Amino acid sequence: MPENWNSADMMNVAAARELHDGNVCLVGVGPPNLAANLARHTHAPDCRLVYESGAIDAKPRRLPLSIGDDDLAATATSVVSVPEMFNYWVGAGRIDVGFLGAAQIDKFGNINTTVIGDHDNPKTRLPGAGGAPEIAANAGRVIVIVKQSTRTFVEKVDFVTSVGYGPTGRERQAPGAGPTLVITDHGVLEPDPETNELTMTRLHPGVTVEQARAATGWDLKFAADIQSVPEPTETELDMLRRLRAREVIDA
Amino acid sequence: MPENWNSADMMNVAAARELHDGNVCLVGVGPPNLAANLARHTHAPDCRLVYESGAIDAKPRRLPLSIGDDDLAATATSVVSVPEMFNYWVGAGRIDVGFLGAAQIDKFGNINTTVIGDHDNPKTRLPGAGGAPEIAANAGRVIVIVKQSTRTFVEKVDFVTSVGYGPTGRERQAPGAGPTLVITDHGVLEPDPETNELTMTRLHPGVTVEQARAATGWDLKFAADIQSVPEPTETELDMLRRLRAREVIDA
Amino acid sequence: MPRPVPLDEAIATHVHDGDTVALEGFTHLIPFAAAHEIARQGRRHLKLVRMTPDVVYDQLIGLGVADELIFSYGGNPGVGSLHRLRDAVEKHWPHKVVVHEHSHAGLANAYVAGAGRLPFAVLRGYRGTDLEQQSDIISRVTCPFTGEELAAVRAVNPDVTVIHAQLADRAGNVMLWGLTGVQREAVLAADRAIVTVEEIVDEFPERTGAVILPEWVLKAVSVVPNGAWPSYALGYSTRDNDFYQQWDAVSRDRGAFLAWAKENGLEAAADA
Amino acid sequence: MPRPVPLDEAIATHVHDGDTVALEGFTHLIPFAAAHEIARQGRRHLKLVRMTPDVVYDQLIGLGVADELIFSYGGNPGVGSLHRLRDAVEKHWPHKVVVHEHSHAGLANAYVAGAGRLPFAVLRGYRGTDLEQQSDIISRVTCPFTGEELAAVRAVNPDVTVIHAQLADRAGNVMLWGLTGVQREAVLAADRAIVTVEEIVDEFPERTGAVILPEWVLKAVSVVPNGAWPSYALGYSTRDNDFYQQWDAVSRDRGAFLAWAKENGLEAAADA
Repeated sequence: MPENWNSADMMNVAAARELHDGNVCLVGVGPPNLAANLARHTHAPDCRLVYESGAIDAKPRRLPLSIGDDDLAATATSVVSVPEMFNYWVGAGRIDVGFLGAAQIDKFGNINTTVIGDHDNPKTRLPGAGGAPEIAANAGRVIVIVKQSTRTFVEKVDFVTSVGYGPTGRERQAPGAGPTLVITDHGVLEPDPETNELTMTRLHPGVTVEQARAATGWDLKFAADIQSVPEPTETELDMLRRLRAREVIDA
Repeated sequence: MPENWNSADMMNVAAARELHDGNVCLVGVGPPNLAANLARHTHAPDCRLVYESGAIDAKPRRLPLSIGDDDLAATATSVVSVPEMFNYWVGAGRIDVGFLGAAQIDKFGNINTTVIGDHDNPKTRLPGAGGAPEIAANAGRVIVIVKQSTRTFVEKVDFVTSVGYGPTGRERQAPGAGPTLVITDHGVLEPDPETNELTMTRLHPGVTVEQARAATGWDLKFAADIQSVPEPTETELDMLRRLRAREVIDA
Repeated sequence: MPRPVPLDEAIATHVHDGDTVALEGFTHLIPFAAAHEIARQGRRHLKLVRMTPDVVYDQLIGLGVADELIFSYGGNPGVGSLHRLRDAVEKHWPHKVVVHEHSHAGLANAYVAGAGRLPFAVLRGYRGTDLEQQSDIISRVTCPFTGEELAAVRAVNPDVTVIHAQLADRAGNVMLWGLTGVQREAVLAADRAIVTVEEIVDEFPERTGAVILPEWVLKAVSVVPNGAWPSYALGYSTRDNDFYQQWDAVSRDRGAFLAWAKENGLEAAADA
Repeated sequence: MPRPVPLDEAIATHVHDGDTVALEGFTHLIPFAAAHEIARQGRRHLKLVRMTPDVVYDQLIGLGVADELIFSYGGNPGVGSLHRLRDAVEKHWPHKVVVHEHSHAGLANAYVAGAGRLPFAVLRGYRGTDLEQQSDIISRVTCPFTGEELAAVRAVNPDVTVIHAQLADRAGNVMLWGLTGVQREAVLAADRAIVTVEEIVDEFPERTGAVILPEWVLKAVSVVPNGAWPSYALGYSTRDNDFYQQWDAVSRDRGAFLAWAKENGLEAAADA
């Protein structure tokens, strides 16, 4: 791995590249926030950022720390109530791209952000659902951003917070297409067109098949024509640094 | 009947008197609009007028011609959307007093404002339901304002637009108390505490029991201790005239 | 959203024969100019949706544009009947119009469900009324927690919704204020939305109670000053109550109505 | 509504042991000062409701105020875990807190149903998730028109809702703007509502996106400048992101937390 970027940078850059001009993107805290703003400040200046706090078409001048930063309301085209956001915008299918995180994910893209262990007596209490279940159900495309490890990539999630393709990959009934991409620090997984099993289709520069397999808690499949993700450009890395430094950036 | 007022004046004045300071009143077009504003400009300056168009605490400077006059939004404490008005305010039971009109009303306070004749092939197509069914169901007290005649006071309404006490007076299930008063140009009717049958409890000055009976399409009952409605005061009549002339009045 | 387009182009592109069309605006901001353009272009067999048909649909119905009507209050507010609506329902002139009727609460919630792309909405109402006989649009559901039975209404999702607003900005975002009625829901429930506006500004002013609709939920914006007349646009005009009162006489009589249509270049549409 | 009252009087009068209490504000306008007053007065056995428990409920839970929690996202936004919440759920310190959890869409709609005094709300969500195992608050209903099965959530109707807002006027009407979250619904769903405000003005300014709540749906208004700190009030303050980040260290350790409670006059409440 080169010296001027690391696997977390690559993960964020790869996620940003999936967002295109005109896309309406529901942005959550953490990596999705970074990826969406990176896209807006590089190749997709006309992507539309929607924050579940109610800000539609937010154009934050610097990276917001929370989804409720004052800059979001101040720069949005429209600010709506939280019920309206979930009923008229998320639930109605007006979101083209939803980014989600995960504490655990299984081979059919089902996600746990609720508990490790038993729900009523958990080993680890996680934050919970937030906007994820309805984003997972209703966004046109769902992109999961998560670091790959045997702790997160598990055979069976302890709790299904958000449905991907269901327990056997064939139970999805929701309007959106489901998790079409899972972007990790190792590469990119996509559901197999037949079985919906998450399959590694791209590897980040310097990552090997063996490394990816070792970081996965199930017997990971790889695409026959596995591709390599182009490494981050100077432009991408520069903007990533400026966003992380919370510089004020003109759109 | 004296020369300076007529039965329509008396009807409006009697309706206005039922509105008290602090009451939240849902105001519709026509006589309710006149009665509510009369109350606000005479004995009940602190009654709260809500218009189904979305204006909460409207303080119109002159009598609005429609429930959507610009003065309503301009003087309201808050203006809400029509869905919010019906869901969070009317349906939630936040209205103390709802005034309703009627093309037909039966002895159990059931109201028709939809059609005379058959619904699909009506003799007369009336305006329809508007806000009435939910006001009738959910307002704390419902006051019906209607001129009394054998055409309007019927044994059975052609179409139940708004439910009073149901077909036999015993079917009411809604949260509000139902039509607690029916104010006509002849006097005032109230539901019998036992049977819910509308019973004449007060007569306007100069109106006889015989006249009221003749203006009713069922065998009208009268309270044993039937009262006389006090005639309009000069203050009431003066304000009624100014409202009808659409004078600008300081609250 | 494209740059603002002329109204005739917006209507020609987006409103087709047989469409379900909602023109919304609760007394305030009624899109009369757009309605006349729909009639002028000779649209037929529309299923019209509006909480308060008002004079605007009385005109369209008299001009033969509509086969069906979904509504909740069909009067001329503060004046009396809508005579063209009555003539169509009672006497089938210029042809029969089939009505589907709600209460205000019912139709408002049908738009709410439509805006959320839900098939139905729940409300406290209707129970025991004869409106429930329209079982294709009004039904009941039982609360799975309490067992209480409540009313349900079928969602309304117009093919096209048309509204009038005060402002658009250069990007095509739209702002309306004052009594904003059910316009947000009607626009978001529609497959395609057209907005006529009083004017275009560089930046929206601060306005309490304003609704802002982003350009990407709209198909067309047209600048039509006074496009709500004889209704009004708060801050730009006041309601022409005289017109509403005079309409009573015009609409009472088929001949007077046809003369009005001719005078206003709408006679081609009045083919009854 | 009475004239503005001191906050301690408002809390003493309206918040009782065992109440279901919602303190709302989605990142913005979180009523921290009112929360601290509730703790200071030693309230116990509360059923707390909030979409995002945030640091405000982390504090109350650590102080032993709550027996139950209804929520939808229990993290320290942009920072990490809510350690007091985790300690209560995982280790029962200072005592066990029973959680009832929704998605944001679910809890938002539970407030919507509560504001409309409906027993439940319908939404597109939850299906196939393990959240559905909480069948006392999440269930399904079938559309009577299409046969489609949808999610249903039980209404939330707090005994008391507390919010922070920018302004009240002399009559006690309240105005808030910026991200207004679910506050309108939380107030209208409650039996009693308390509002802390930055200041009182003679007349409200024009503000796009403002929510105005009439005084007659409120029980008490208290003037508490900066009452949302370390959250913020748009136009008055900015979010104290440093405090949110520092909270992580304070809350990780029971001793550090108890020291914080003592420093802030909340030690009487921390009786664990």
